[in-house]
Amino acid sequence: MSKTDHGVGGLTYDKSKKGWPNEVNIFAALILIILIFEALGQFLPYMNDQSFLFDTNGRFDTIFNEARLKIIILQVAIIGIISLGVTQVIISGGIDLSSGPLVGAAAMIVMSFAQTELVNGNPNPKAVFGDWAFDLPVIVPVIVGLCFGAFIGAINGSLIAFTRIPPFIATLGMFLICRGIAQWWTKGQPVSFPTESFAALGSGMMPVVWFALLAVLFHLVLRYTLYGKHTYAIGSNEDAARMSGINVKRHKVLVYMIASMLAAFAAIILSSKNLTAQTGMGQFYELFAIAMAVIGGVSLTGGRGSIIGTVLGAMVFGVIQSGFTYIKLDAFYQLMAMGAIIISAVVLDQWRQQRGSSRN
Amino acid sequence: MSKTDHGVGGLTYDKSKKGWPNEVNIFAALILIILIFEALGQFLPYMNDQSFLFDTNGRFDTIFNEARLKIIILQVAIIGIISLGVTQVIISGGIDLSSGPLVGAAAMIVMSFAQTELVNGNPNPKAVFGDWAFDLPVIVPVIVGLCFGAFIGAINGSLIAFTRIPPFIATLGMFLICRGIAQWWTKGQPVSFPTESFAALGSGMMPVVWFALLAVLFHLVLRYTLYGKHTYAIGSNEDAARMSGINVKRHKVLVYMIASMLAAFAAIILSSKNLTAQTGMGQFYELFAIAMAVIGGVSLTGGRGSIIGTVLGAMVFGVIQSGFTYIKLDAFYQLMAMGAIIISAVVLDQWRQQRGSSRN
Amino acid sequence: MTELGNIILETRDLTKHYGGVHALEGADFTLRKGEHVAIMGDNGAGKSTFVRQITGVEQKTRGDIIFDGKPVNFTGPLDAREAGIEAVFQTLALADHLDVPDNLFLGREKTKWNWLGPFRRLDYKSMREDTLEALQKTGVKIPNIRNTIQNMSGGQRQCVAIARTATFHSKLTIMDEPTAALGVQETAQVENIIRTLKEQGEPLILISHNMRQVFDLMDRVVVFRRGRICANLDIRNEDITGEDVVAYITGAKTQPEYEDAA
Amino acid sequence: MTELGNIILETRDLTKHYGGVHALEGADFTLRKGEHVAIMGDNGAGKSTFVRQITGVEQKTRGDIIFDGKPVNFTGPLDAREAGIEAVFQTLALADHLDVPDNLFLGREKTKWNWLGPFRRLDYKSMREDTLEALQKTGVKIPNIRNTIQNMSGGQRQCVAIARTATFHSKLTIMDEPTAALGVQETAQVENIIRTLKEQGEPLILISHNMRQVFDLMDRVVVFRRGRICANLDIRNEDITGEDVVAYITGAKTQPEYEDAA
Amino acid sequence: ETIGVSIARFDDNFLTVMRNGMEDYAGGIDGVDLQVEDAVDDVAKQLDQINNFIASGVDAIIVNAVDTSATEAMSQAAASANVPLVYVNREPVNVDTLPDNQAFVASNEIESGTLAAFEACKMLRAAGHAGGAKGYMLMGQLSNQAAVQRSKDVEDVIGMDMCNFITLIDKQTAEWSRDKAQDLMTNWLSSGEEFQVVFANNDEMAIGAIQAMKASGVSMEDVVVVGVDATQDALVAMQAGDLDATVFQDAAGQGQGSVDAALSLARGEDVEQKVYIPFKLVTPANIDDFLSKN
Ligand SMILES: Nc1ncnc2c1ncn2[C@@H]1O[C@H](COP(=O)(O)OP(=O)(O)OP(=O)(O)O)[C@@H](O)[C@H]1O
Ligand SMILES: Nc1ncnc2c1ncn2[C@@H]1O[C@H](COP(=O)(O)OP(=O)(O)OP(=O)(O)O)[C@@H](O)[C@H]1O
Ligand SMILES: [Mg+2]
Ligand SMILES: [Mg+2]
Repeated sequence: MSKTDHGVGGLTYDKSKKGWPNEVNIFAALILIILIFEALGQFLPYMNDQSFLFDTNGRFDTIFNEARLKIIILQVAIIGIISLGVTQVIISGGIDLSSGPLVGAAAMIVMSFAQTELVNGNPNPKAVFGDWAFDLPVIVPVIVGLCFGAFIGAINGSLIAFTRIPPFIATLGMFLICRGIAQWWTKGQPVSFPTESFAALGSGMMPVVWFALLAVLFHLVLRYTLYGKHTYAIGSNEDAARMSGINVKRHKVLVYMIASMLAAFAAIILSSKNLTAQTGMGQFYELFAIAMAVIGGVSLTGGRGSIIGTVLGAMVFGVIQSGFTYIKLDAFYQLMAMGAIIISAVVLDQWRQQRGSSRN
Repeated sequence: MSKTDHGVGGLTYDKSKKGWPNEVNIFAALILIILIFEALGQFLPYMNDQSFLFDTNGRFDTIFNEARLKIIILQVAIIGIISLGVTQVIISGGIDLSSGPLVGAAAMIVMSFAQTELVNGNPNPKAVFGDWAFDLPVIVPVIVGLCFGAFIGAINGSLIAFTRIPPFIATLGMFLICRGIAQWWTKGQPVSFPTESFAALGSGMMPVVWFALLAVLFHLVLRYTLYGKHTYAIGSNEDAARMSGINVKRHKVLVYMIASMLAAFAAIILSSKNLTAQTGMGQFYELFAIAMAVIGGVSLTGGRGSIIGTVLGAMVFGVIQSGFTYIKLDAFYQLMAMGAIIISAVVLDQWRQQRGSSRN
Repeated sequence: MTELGNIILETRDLTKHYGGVHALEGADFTLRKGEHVAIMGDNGAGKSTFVRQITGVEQKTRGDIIFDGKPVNFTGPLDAREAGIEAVFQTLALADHLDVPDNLFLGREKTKWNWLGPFRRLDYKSMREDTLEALQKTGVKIPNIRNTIQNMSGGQRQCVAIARTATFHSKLTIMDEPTAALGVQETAQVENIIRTLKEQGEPLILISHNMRQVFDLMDRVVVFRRGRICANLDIRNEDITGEDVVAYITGAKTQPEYEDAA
Repeated sequence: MTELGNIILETRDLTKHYGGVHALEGADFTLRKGEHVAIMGDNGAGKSTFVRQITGVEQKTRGDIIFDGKPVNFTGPLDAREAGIEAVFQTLALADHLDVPDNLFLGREKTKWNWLGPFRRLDYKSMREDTLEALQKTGVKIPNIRNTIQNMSGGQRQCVAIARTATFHSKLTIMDEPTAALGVQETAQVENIIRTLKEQGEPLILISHNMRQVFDLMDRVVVFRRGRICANLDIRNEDITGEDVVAYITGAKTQPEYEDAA
Repeated sequence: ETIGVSIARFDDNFLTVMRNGMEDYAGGIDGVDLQVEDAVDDVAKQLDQINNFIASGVDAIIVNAVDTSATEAMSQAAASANVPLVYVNREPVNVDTLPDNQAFVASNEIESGTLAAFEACKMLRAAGHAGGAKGYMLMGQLSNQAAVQRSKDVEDVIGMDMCNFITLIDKQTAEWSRDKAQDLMTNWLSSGEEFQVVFANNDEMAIGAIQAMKASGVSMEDVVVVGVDATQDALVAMQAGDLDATVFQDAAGQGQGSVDAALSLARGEDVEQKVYIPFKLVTPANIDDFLSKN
């Protein structure tokens, strides 16, 4: 019954057998998938001994194939940013289906405040507003976008917190509303030709930089702040959180606002990267953002998960997508293989977890 | 402490205040929505005193606008059939995202066994197989479709039951796999020109007939059979169900199989109704099927809901869709209004339920 | 018993119906400052329901609650806690996926950098130390407090919930069957905690089925039967035995003031 | 104690580790036919863990279980129940959204039209009648058995779980703190149920913190401490007092056979 | 008069131009109301929309078919309610057996992919690659008919004797989207294989590919990129010398034609039952003719 660092006595407690953190599994799965692609590259007859990650053609100065490493992260950075928010929503016991359509709507709105006046010397053929909206400082579209995200998130959160309807329904409704907004904004016309300073936000590897910065920020927030602790507590047992005096309603509104602002920020980066905004942008992003989080170990029943896991989950998607192009898999097989890999990744993780505490 | 029909004494129990069943709310919401559309028809200036449900132009023999009544149900009958299965899955504590893509895949497969040899006297331009697959008896495509559904459902169910991955992930994986199968089957080409007997399955009001029959059947099954009771028990507390000796794994496989077979049956009716099958069929059906169930009072946390509720939920969608066309709402506003109505319907229902037992 | 200013909690005609079930009917209850009162009664007699109304967990059907001299209308447990009521609920209210310190400090975490608002930093180290101390008081043994609550035994969970209430000072403490799942030693420790509260003059409502415990620790017993209060027994001063209390519980006896509580 | 054929349950070196937590270490335990044995011990001593291993709710880390003469390896609680073990778990295992009859008959519903396989019809009426009868035995009061379990009080829930176990005959009954949340009357009724089982010669394992209850009802006490068995006391025949048992629980005493269980 | 319109997909840029063409045109005629609905690429939904129009008593219906092989059921539904029906943009399968009060104003999708691919073939020859050229193809969603058809057109063209010097290294779907096309192209570039041509099922994907190539430092002089649709963004890219060819389809014109046909049918006037609107190839040489059109 001696006072130790980790407990107040009782049973024998063997600290060395604590079991490694969940994230290690996902990392292992990631490595496994990479190895499989490397192996396929070696054995498939039509691959001419190419390597997946290494530079066999001597095109770069490093031993790695830099272009591949970059695209692996680049192509998931934007959904990854959304996934950071979705992770928080899911940990709090909710779900957000509206993030995909929100990207579409936010992109349309943002881009119409980021247009430039002259394109190749001609007047901008896609102008949404009058002259006043041309060549605005880059901060304007960014603020507009974040405010729009905050607004949608506040509605989501308030509906869920105050009327207590299931998050699935609130955000499904918002899904439809955001699609409506996206199409209504310009009656379906794409919005293009942004200013150079706006285009710089998402050009090159900038999406990856944003993703990394935001991931670190929210890792710290979830792990070390009151906001993080309350998010886990609410997801773990909402009644308990309420009875313990946490302001559950206000907290939920905050969580959904942060998630929607992250999605709106993703829309800013996405439209900047593509130099255009279209109503259909962001389709299925909500599903992939959720899938990344879940592959990363976030539990859909709430209370469990981490940003590190989600980032690794995003990497799994990046590797898979690059890998498929690398081995030149047909589109239909890609879909099937993607489905199979998502399932296997989670099965693997589940299986490892169960070994620890093997209730049946 | 006298032995009565409803309890073994204790507190005063006032049977008259029992509170009406949940379904009554949804029915009330349905009536409310219809009345709103009738009122809009009267008051909107451009509507020329048209009526939503009544025949003001003397186009039919009855006092109702028959065409409207028919299309209200007809347009939701097929998703309604899927929703019957989804309802069971959700009650059992799961979710099925794969039903939409399953419809696409099943339709492609079914239709390629239902093709006719001659189209307007010319050979069928969309033939998938050789001569042997032409003009098969109608039972062949139906059986093939149901078997395919059962197969997919068995995989879903087994993954969820045996590997214990979240249903969201298992069926999201299957979502991608089924989309892959649909596209791979004919490399994206639509399959058309079914035999007359196959076309009869879904022609005219037949989808409604199937929907009604299946709804009655599964209402009885969920309410009065062992299968139904165990479905509710597992959704309510899976651990308790397991400890009570219910074979939870086998039961889950059964639930997912039934759900997928219903989705496959919906695919049969759908392709028959449209006289064609194409890979994109069934897009978003999974979301609407879930929304119908939830509007009908099925709880996404499992254990609560009913087929009657789901049927009413389906009717809400039918009325909304018809009503929008009736008041000539623009497509973007339709999306927004649909989102708003879904949310309001559930808010209304939630609000009524909370009055009974008003925990905060 | 009605000296004004001396009363910390009073309820008048407090009533709660769940649909047709009359779980609590016209409860008139008073608690003086520093007094320790036990609530006893059959299973399903409405004891926990009574607690849920006082703590704002549920909304009452009718009646008034006067706390610390002011009529109150708590819209949620947050209000009640802010007013100074601490409760150990029968359902414990613990977050399954969090560890012991997190649960102990749930809702009033120790933080640093408070200018960061909701994003202020948690002071894990200090919370961990305080947790070990708080747990010592309850006498429970927990091999690893970093383990999540879902992996704790029934008694360990209960001790965490009790430690939480005992750690923070309050104007009124309510405990709903706190020792139900506890072992012999742990029960003794919790009874010590209650004695300490008595010495400090903090009022307490204890729900318990344990006659010995009630007679050892409490000043007064209020008996609930079928949703109504049927007796108010001053066990410190009057000559009342356990058998008497049981008679009130089972309905063999009813105090004259409460006759309508058939 | 080792007469072969006379033993209904035996465990050898039964052990369960949760990660680094050694919740149960090398438990050797025997139960004879018709014998009623109590398991006592501190909170977190591993009592419930022991029950979860025997009933197949969890998979043991190592050790053997011999039930009714045969070594068994239950992969789930379904297996254990089919073998004839009935248990009231500490967590009760009730389905929150179902009503009382549904919970009572969960997993062995009365049905009609059995040729329909999984789709056979439930016999609601007969289950309802049997439920009222079973509840009378526990003495609990429930105003409306059609109400869902989530709306029941702690004691009502416990009584439903006990009624469930008591209604069906079995080769071995296990109760994990069955009377923890029960009132005075209900506790007496449940103790009557246990007496009836004794008269019928059905063996029982009772986990309880209630010394009086154990001495009133049981033949033998097995004490757990820190995951190990530390005493095996024949309270019917030997001269053992409550204080002795407490001494074993707290670690003041240890039986010589179990010395290694420091 | 009220005309009900069902469009295959609101998210499609080309169809948006067509839709806006219809609305602008109808808005200029007194007493004509358009009720436009989005079929979100769902055949079944489209059929339901037609039935809803019938229930609301519209005077005529215009359909931009999601799936041209599903038009049989639509024709039946309209004919049995005696409501005139006009197909627009996509040629229905039952084009030869249309009832009297039905018509279509459409283009032949086979032309579009073929025109672009053949132009690319000619450009490659002109650039001296006749000895062999490699390329990639970006396809639209495989659930979409235009994607399937345009991809097949490309394969047919490079199967011709004159163009069989072109081989496809890989073809993948980028789902019509610029973003997916960027990622896909970057993935291809990371394998380091040389290529001379990129076929895209639409301009958006062509632009995405161009953005990816430019970001990786590929010179747009050396690669032939062709798309379909002649959107504003594409024409701007062509002016900048990035895009080499695209195909123009008179979206607004088709929209207007379909409204005219629907109105005539509703008034019981005679109309031509089949109106083909041809595709036109757009290259830097004739780009000025198209700048103000789509
Ligand atoms: N939400 C609810 N809906 C309907 N009935 C309820 C609800 N909550 C409690 N009840 C009923 O109210 C009665 C009183 O319940 P309560 O929990 O107050 O009992 P209790 O006195 O605390 O019993 P115990 O000693 O078993 O904890 C019980 O009959 C219970 O079934
Ligand atoms: N799944 C698990 N993971 C980790 N530790 C666990 C798990 N389940 C139980 N434990 C630990 O094992 C020990 C024994 O728990 P158990 O539930 O058997 O105690 P108990 O003797 O039944 O106590 P009580 O009298 O409080 O019910 C406790 O310290 C508990 O924290
Ligand atoms: Mg209680
Ligand atoms: Mg225990």
